[in-house]
Amino acid sequence: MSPPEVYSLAQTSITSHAFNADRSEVAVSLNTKDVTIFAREGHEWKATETLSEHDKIITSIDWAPNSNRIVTSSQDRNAYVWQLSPDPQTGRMIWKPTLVLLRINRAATHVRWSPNEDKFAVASGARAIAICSFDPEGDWWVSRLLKKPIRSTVLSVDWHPNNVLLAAGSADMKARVLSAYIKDVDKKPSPTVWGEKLPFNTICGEYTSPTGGWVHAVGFSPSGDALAFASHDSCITVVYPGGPAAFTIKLTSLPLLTLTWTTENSLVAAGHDCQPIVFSGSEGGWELTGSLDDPHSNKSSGGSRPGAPAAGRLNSAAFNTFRNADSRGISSGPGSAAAPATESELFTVHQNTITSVRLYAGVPGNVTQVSTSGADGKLVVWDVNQVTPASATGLAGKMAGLRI
Amino acid sequence: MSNTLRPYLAAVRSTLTAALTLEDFASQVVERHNKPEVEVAQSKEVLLNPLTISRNENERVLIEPSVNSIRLSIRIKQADEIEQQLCHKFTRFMMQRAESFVVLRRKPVKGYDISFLITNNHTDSMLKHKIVDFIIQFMEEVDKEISEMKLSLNARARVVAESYLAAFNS
Amino acid sequence: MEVNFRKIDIDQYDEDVLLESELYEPDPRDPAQVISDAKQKAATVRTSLAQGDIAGALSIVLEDAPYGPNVEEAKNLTLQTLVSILNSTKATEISGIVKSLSPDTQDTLMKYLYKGMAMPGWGDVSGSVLLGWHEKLTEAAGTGCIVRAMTDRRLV
Amino acid sequence: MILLESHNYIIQTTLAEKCIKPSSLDVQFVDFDGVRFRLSTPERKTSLLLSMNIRCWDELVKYGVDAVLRREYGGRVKAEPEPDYNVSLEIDLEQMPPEGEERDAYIKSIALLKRNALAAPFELAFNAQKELEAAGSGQGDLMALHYRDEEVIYVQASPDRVTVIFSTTFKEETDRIFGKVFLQEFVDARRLPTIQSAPQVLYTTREPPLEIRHLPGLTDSDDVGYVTFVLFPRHFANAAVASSTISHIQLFRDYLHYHIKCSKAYMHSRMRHRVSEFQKVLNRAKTEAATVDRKTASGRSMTSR
Repeated sequence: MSPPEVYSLAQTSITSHAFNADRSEVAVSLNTKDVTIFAREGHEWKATETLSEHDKIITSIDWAPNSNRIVTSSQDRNAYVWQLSPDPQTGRMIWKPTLVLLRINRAATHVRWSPNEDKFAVASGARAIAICSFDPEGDWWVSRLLKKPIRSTVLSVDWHPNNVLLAAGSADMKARVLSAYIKDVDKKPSPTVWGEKLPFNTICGEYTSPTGGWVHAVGFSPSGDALAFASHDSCITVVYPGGPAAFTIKLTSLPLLTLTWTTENSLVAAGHDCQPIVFSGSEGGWELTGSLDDPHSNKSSGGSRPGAPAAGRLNSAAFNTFRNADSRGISSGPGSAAAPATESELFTVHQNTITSVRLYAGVPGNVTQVSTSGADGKLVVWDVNQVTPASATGLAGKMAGLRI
Repeated sequence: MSNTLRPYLAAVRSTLTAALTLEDFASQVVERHNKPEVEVAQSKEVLLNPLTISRNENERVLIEPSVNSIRLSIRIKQADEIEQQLCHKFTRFMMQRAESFVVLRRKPVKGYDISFLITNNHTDSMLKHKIVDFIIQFMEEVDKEISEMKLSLNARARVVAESYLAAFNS
Repeated sequence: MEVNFRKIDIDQYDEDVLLESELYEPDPRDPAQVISDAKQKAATVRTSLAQGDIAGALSIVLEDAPYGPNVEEAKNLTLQTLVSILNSTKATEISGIVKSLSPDTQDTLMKYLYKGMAMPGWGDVSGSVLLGWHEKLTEAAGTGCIVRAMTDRRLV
Repeated sequence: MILLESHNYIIQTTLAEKCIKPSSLDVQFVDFDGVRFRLSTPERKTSLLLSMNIRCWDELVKYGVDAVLRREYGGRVKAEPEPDYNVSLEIDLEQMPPEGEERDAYIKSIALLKRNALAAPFELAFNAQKELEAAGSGQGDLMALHYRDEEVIYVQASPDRVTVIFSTTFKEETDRIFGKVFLQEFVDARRLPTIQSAPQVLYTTREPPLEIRHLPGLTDSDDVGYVTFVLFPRHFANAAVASSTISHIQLFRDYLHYHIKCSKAYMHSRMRHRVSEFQKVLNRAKTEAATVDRKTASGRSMTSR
């Protein structure tokens, strides 16, 4: 049993993270307008580079494994594609930004490369999704907008393995499957369970959770034949259009914000509850299996803040003790009276909302490890097979039945 | 603790925990802006149903959730004119210091004595469950503080009156 | 200068704006049907209560509870019926009863508890009874159930 | 200090000092109820002039203040007061009694100038009561003393009692409510066996008591309170008791407001403490980064809000 690998990258919130192909580097946004690239050095991560071009908070990062390009989206309404190329003066390899004309007038909220890495989709607050593809003649990225029938901010997107279909979750309570077919880029796709003829902007499905809630995360199963989405009503829904059926699991815990499939029959999702939760099932039904986090093994709460020491020359243990007593009214010495009885502690690895869960090791359909990052500044790698059963964690989710 | 105070605070705690599920959300209405949606209220779909938790007509909490911010307003128990005045003084004293109480709103929502505005910036930079602790502790202590202030006022008044009148005996 | 045009709510002419009515599926029943259903349920509930079947009574009243506009009368009747069930339940039995309810029924019950608390002093609504139920229901159905009371636009 | 003292501390200390080491002097100072004093040496170092300005002097003259002051201070009262003042006392330091109790008493009596001036209507009323009691019926004149801008003391003698009514205004809502709490305690305190011999106290807000209801120009407002003290003959049975009763009752209004102010100050310090405790609880929620001391370019600490 290997415990999860926990790295405290920062004291601030991590809004997004993306690893490179061999997992030796990770690009993160620390709730700022810059991307920081960390490189692995033994058991530590060292910040090596900063990509600065955006002028508002970066909302999402994706790193294409094969073409080694990074795409970033930001609340400044722009997206940049970053590519390693030699500096004309020094000859050193640097990340060179290319601005993408998205043609949207509100924040860009989420970005993902398509499986073939020849397109990417940018979700936005302009009630639209920009599908960007490279135009070799103009030497730029051109964007086409998916607009109808989106009625509110798009919060997340996910590509179907066929490089054509796109799932989108938005604040108008809907999860949708749309066609992002671009004539010059895509070959004519073969028919799928979602439909046969798929011109650009075809709506192949529109789903909602019965108790409402913004759709925070969407994800196609590895085969692309099923769609899972997490909504703000603390529900996760798995849709089988071929079935046709949708399974909704009502959680007893807080809403989920992010999800990733690990096999055709299981997925990991995480969010405001601060722990990655495992669901499994098939066309016959779905259930909550358990958590990757074992709250009982983390008795020493992460709230004691080990991790990166705070900067400053006055940072001795004694100084901190007195400073805490002064500003927080906490006497932390052993044997001293504990904090008041109303103090609560979280016994999870993440001490704040998890905003992103991504595939770390394995291939789609057979994922062995996932990585999570969250508002507590931690990056954690989990073994997906070490599931603490739901009964031991107090988690529960009941299937609210099958809807046809 | 009286037996309805505990479930009251428990209900506020669980409701607040459920509402503190905020995320960064750029305005859909104004370009390149990021505003507390619960305050601007221009996009219906990002506002959630407001919930009230009440012990009785005079003690209640209103939680108004939205995608990136929540407003929590408290009506503090005021049994008489004295408690009313003390409560007013106390909440005003705090609200004048709203700058250091980052989550405090400078004005209470109508019908309530004090309001807090918690945004995703607060839940990102602070631990959510500790913010909940703060609100609960505030609710507990503010009642206690007001009754203690009232007691001390009465005690002082008694000593003052007795000493004055006793002096006529000499 | 004429400034009245500033007071015009231009958003109502914006075809992109999302209307309240688009945020949820309307109740397929017409208002007259809804009120007659509610009256019928109130009668059934009285029978169940007489037999001491509280979980059954709750399931009846919470099933297909009225929601949406134009059914205020049915909503109030349902709340009144529900409050009568809640008030007549022994505190020690609440925990077992809420656990036996289906997730959908739990969600609807939560909505009604908040509705009741927003109307202190209305009818037989008692803050301490509602708080007692709220505590037990939260133990059984979690904060997720509360989140759904916030997200579900089908207001009871 | 719970009870207020009726003599003026500045007069007392300054005189004591000047007796030992005379020097030229010109000071102006104030006492309760807007009373102004001036202590100076217009001619020579050993001859001090103490002048007092009091708002209701004209009324006091009607109630015999001249006689009272002449009784207390004899020839030291100057026939012509200093301009801008109502009364002046001449104090010759060379005529002072020798150091010791005698001199202290002498100085104290001068420090009681304000008290003595304000005693005039009370003395008048006490005497009137004796006459009415002998006559068996009748009612003394209602004496009004506009000792502050909006506040008045009324004194009236009856055959069996002397009624003293204070009208007082509360400028702030808090003062009004606190005042109510205090006044209620004055009413209730008399139930204690130890202070049953104290004067009876009644109070009303807005509604003036019967004795003065007929007067024109009473303010009709919630901010006005009326406190009635009923003094029985035992409260002025002999000169010593009467004198202590007068000293005491004169200061009632100042005593009340002084303690309301003290209570407010105490509440303020309590709130300050409680709010700083709340601040600490909120700080516990902040992660380390939020509380780390950030430095500005000049090296000063930035206060994180």
